[in-house]
Amino acid sequence: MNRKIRVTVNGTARAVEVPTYRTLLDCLRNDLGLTGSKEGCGVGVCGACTVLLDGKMISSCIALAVSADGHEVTTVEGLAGDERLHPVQQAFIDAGGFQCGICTPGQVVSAKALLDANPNPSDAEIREWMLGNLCRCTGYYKIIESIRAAAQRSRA
Amino acid sequence: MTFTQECVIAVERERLWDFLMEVPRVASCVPGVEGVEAIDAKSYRGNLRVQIGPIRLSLHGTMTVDEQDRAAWRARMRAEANDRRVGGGIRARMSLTLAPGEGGTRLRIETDLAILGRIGEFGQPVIKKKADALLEEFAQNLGSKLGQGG
Amino acid sequence: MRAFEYAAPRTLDEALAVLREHGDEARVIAGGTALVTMMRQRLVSPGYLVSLRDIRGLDRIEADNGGIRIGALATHRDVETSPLVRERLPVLAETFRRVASVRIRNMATVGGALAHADPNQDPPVTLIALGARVEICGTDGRRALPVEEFFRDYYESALEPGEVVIGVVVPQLAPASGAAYVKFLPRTADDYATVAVAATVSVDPDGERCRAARIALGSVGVTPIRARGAEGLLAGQRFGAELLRGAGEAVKGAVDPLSDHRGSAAYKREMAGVMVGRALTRAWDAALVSARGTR
Amino acid sequence: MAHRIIGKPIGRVDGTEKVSGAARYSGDVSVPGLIWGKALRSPLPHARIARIDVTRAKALPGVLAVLTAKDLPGILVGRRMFDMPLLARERVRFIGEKVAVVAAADPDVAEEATTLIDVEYEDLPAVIDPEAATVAGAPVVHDDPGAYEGAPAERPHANVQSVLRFKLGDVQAGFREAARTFEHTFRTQLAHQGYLEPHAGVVAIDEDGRVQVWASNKMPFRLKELLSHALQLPQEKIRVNLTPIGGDFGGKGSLMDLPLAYHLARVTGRPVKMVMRYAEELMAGNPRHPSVITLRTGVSRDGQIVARSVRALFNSGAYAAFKPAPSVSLGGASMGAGVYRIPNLLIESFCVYTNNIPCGHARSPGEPQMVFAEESHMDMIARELALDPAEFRRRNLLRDGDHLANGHHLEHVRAGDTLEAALKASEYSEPKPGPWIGRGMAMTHRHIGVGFTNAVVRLGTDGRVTLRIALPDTGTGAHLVLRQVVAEVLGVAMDDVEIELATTDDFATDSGVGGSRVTHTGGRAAYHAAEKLKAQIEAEAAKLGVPADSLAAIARAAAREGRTLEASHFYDAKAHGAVTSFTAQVAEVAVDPQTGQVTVRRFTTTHDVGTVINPLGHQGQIEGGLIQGLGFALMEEIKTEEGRISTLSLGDVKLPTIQDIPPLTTVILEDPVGPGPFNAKAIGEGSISAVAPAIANAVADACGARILDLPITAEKVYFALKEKERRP
Repeated sequence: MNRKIRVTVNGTARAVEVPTYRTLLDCLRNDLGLTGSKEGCGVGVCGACTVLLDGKMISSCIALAVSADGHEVTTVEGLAGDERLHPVQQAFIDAGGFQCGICTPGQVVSAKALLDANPNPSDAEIREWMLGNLCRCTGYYKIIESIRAAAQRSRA
Repeated sequence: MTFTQECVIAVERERLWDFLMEVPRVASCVPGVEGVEAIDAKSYRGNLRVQIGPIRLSLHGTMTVDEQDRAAWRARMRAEANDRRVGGGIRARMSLTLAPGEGGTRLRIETDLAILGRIGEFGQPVIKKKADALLEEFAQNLGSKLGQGG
Repeated sequence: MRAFEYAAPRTLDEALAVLREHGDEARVIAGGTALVTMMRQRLVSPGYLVSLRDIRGLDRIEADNGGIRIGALATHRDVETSPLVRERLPVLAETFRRVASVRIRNMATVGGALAHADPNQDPPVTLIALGARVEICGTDGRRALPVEEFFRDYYESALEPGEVVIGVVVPQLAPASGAAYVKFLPRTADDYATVAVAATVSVDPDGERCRAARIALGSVGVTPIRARGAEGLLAGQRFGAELLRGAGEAVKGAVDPLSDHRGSAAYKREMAGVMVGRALTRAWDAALVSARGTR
Repeated sequence: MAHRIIGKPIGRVDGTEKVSGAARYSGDVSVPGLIWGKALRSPLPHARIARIDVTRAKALPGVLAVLTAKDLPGILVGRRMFDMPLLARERVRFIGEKVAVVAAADPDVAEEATTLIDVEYEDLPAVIDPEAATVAGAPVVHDDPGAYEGAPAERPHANVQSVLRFKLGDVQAGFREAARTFEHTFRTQLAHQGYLEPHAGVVAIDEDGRVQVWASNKMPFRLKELLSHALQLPQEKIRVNLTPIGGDFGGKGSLMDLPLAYHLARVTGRPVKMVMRYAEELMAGNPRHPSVITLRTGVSRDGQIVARSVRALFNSGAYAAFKPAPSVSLGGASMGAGVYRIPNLLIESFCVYTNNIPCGHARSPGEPQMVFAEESHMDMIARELALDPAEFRRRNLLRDGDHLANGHHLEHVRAGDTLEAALKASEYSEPKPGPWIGRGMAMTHRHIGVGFTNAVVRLGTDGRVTLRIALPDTGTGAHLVLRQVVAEVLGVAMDDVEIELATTDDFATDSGVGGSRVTHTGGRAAYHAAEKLKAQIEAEAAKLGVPADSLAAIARAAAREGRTLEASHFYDAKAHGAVTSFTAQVAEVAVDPQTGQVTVRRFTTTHDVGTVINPLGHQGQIEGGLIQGLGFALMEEIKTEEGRISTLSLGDVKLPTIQDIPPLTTVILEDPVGPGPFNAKAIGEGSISAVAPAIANAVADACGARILDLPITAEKVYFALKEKERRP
């Protein structure tokens, strides 16, 4: 019960044949070789698998690959431009917004979506938007600082 | 997890006892049970179909009567059943006691139920609730069947 | 997950036909947050999946007879951010905002969540308090029923085989009325409620007595419930601590919670009483503001 | 001495890879021909395996191998005590124990095949409760644990894995001296480390028989030794390749599924990847031990502690295999003495076998449990004595020259300074802003880790420096610290030092990551290697007559003569007991009297530390540990019912979210006396353990409810308040 799907991933059109039961996350990681998105909890709670589907954050671990057919997916690998990190990525480095890094792809994808939607978020807005991205290393303080710094940098 | 159900069935103790000790007939009072057949004098096999929300279980297994003590009006049995599709099963130990009750016989069923494997990932509280409801229905069916003079 | 057939029809009729054809083996998928999770856990293994995502027009949120009609495919985030909802029924936007995280709200649909019939969800509680109706469509036609009658048991709804939820219609609040949703989260901010209460209160023109109230609770049993007993106590009464205590006691008697990781049945029962008081107080305050506005 | 680079808040060296998704964790490793392994686990806590039938599983299209214990050698594995089979043989001892393993090219097919394996079990009586496990006649989990390799000799009961004892003075005599004696019992919950990367590993067997391993394991050399033992292969046949680790917190030091991946690779001839689902992590990871701890303290008339006895029972579950310490116990038990001078002390700690999930190490193994008990006990005594808890602590704090429970003599004791700084920063003595608000404090201290580490420093012809190490990156920022150390010594810019990761082929041994050791051991190895290289550079410069900072020219000159300027150092840190780091924390909480809900309004954490090498990373360690402590205090719990874990997802085991963190004040007391490079100490395990007792003490202060068992849920506080109403 395989199906051929066409997905634009990080701006590139891709066609891939997958079993219907393939999650979008496994499709990205195993079929397309994009291992930046991670599987943590596997039930949509931790956010390590966050990608953008048509610009909106989703949990790719509980999305079927077939449901992305004809849509656009942005993963962490698609954030940086040529040779240059996205301001959110740079801010996470400068402000210590990660440690082990396993949740970081999901964090930066979510933070990018936040700043796209709201370039000047308050701390409360950052906390509300980022609620679904768990981090076990940082205690979140520096994630908030990173997003604040990225917002500031984008405004400058 | 353990539960206790009690109900009064409007028949005398001897009649209820005799009914209860005939496993295939009793099993027909359990909602969802089908195809019960004897393996030997003490054990039986059969299926239990049960739906817990979106999860449909088809449990296939055995039941063994470990003790029938008519003098004490007590019987013990155990059931083991598995669902292949979901990957998991149940184990239950049940103890039935009969005592005189107002207007009939008081049946007390004590159950110690274990949920095995993946089924448990759905959430034990729900399953407990379901099992509770199932046993309650069983007691009702029993009552009505015997009440009908069955 | 186990292998299954997948169809993504473009019309509702087509979807219904596929559902009828495949009977018990088929399941409807919309946002998939609940279904795919259970499929991954192998608790549910449908042979056929019918996706509603490609059906046009099912995601509309529109004005309807002074109230709002929300299409089944609208996501939780759509409802939360809808200017129409925010303007006419801010309590509904607020309720949807309390569901999980933005990411899950982007995925989960209104119809999918209703059909999932999980008694721990937020939206059904407020929908019941607001007197909303679910619209259901099957091959034999359409029907609608109050949300409070839609939930039948743990994860079981009134949907018949072959039927799908196509929308929910929420009436506007009566004049001089207020509504509130209170979600009690004693553990983490992203949890399901330990107890959730939604209440609407209408005040008399004098602003001292309660004309009518509706109260609904979630996470207190196998379905979300409406607390009619407590509602009855409130009608025509003067608002105050005494009345709230009475309502709380009535609710405690009406709920039948399950003990789980979010609290024991005994604790949830107590909290149902406390949260009803809080929800009524907030709804009352909002009703007074509304009454002043109308005067 | 002023430093150029040490003490600067520099961002992460591995940053680009991690923020861009390029970092390859072990679960991301892909090699040609890769297939997937999945395990079938026991549904019963204790049972005899009567029969296993794999026929149907093997017949499933796509299945490449199905293995059960009879296909494997009867090896027992462990980190110190070897008591765990690769797959259950004859008997299962906990729900989640692996019974069979399947390989298939598609992970979903492998998973499907596990459901087609038929296992017939015969129930055995199970023992779930650790207190019940040690009474006479209790069901025995292992028939003869003393026979296991690495088993401690002392065994008062067949279900006791290990006994750990600390003694000072004469405890009985001490109690006779006491004017008053207090005794309290505390309990702590089963808790997962909470790393978001489940255990993952890839095993590939090269054509020449070499076994290549990529694993989420922080001790590559120990892993090689353990694999050599488990696979019955010489060590040189095994190569562990280093990958970043997605969170460790003590949990990533065991073999986990690697031996099974090897055997699947062996029988299929394909590389095998095994990744645990998070549900498997929660039922069969190696979580933090639950505990039952009783403290008894004798106090003199003037509020001095004169004697203390402590009895700790740690529920270790079905196997001792996950504990790495030679004692097969939890060193945190020694914290029963707290940060106090206790002349007469007896601590006895027991790790107990039960038919539960086997427990292992978690950040500060044993300490959050013991410090919760000990520091709650301290406050309860202070309250009974009508003393301010700060004052009671002050009277008993450790001082220079005092002994720790483990016999170490202490120097540079800053317990008092740390406490006073915390009290000041938290405004502990100020009036409280309202009713139902309370403040509570707790203290702890932690040693600086020891071990042995290699470093090779090489000067490239481009003038850049390469630091070669075999320490995996678990996310603590250690690689950055090591880079800073090298840059400082050699006088080069940070960007001119890069890390090159070695494999286990490249050094003889290395103790790896863990136990707050890397800044110390790795830092000193890097420091000495860099010093040696510096000497070489200076000698070359003198020979060439160029300034010593003309690094590229010096390196090129050496290269022309066929030489590479390179220096290595193997640093073996011996136990350094004289210096520890003190922590004092103050929580301010509000309790909702109607619901029992506890809100942490503000939190103050104060640390007595050595030289801070990287303030950004240092603070990150404090914050991360603290929020783990907060989760342990208020939210997290793996719930079990008769050995069955009922919280099998992160939707049920709640880790703190970004909205659950309190406003935080950090106070750093820097005192350059540590054994690490530039007199650094350790920080990774300093902030976690005192959080729960600080909050428990604050809750008691706010509302009078004393919670003796973690986590402090709203429900527990609510019913404690009800109880108080009933019996004031």
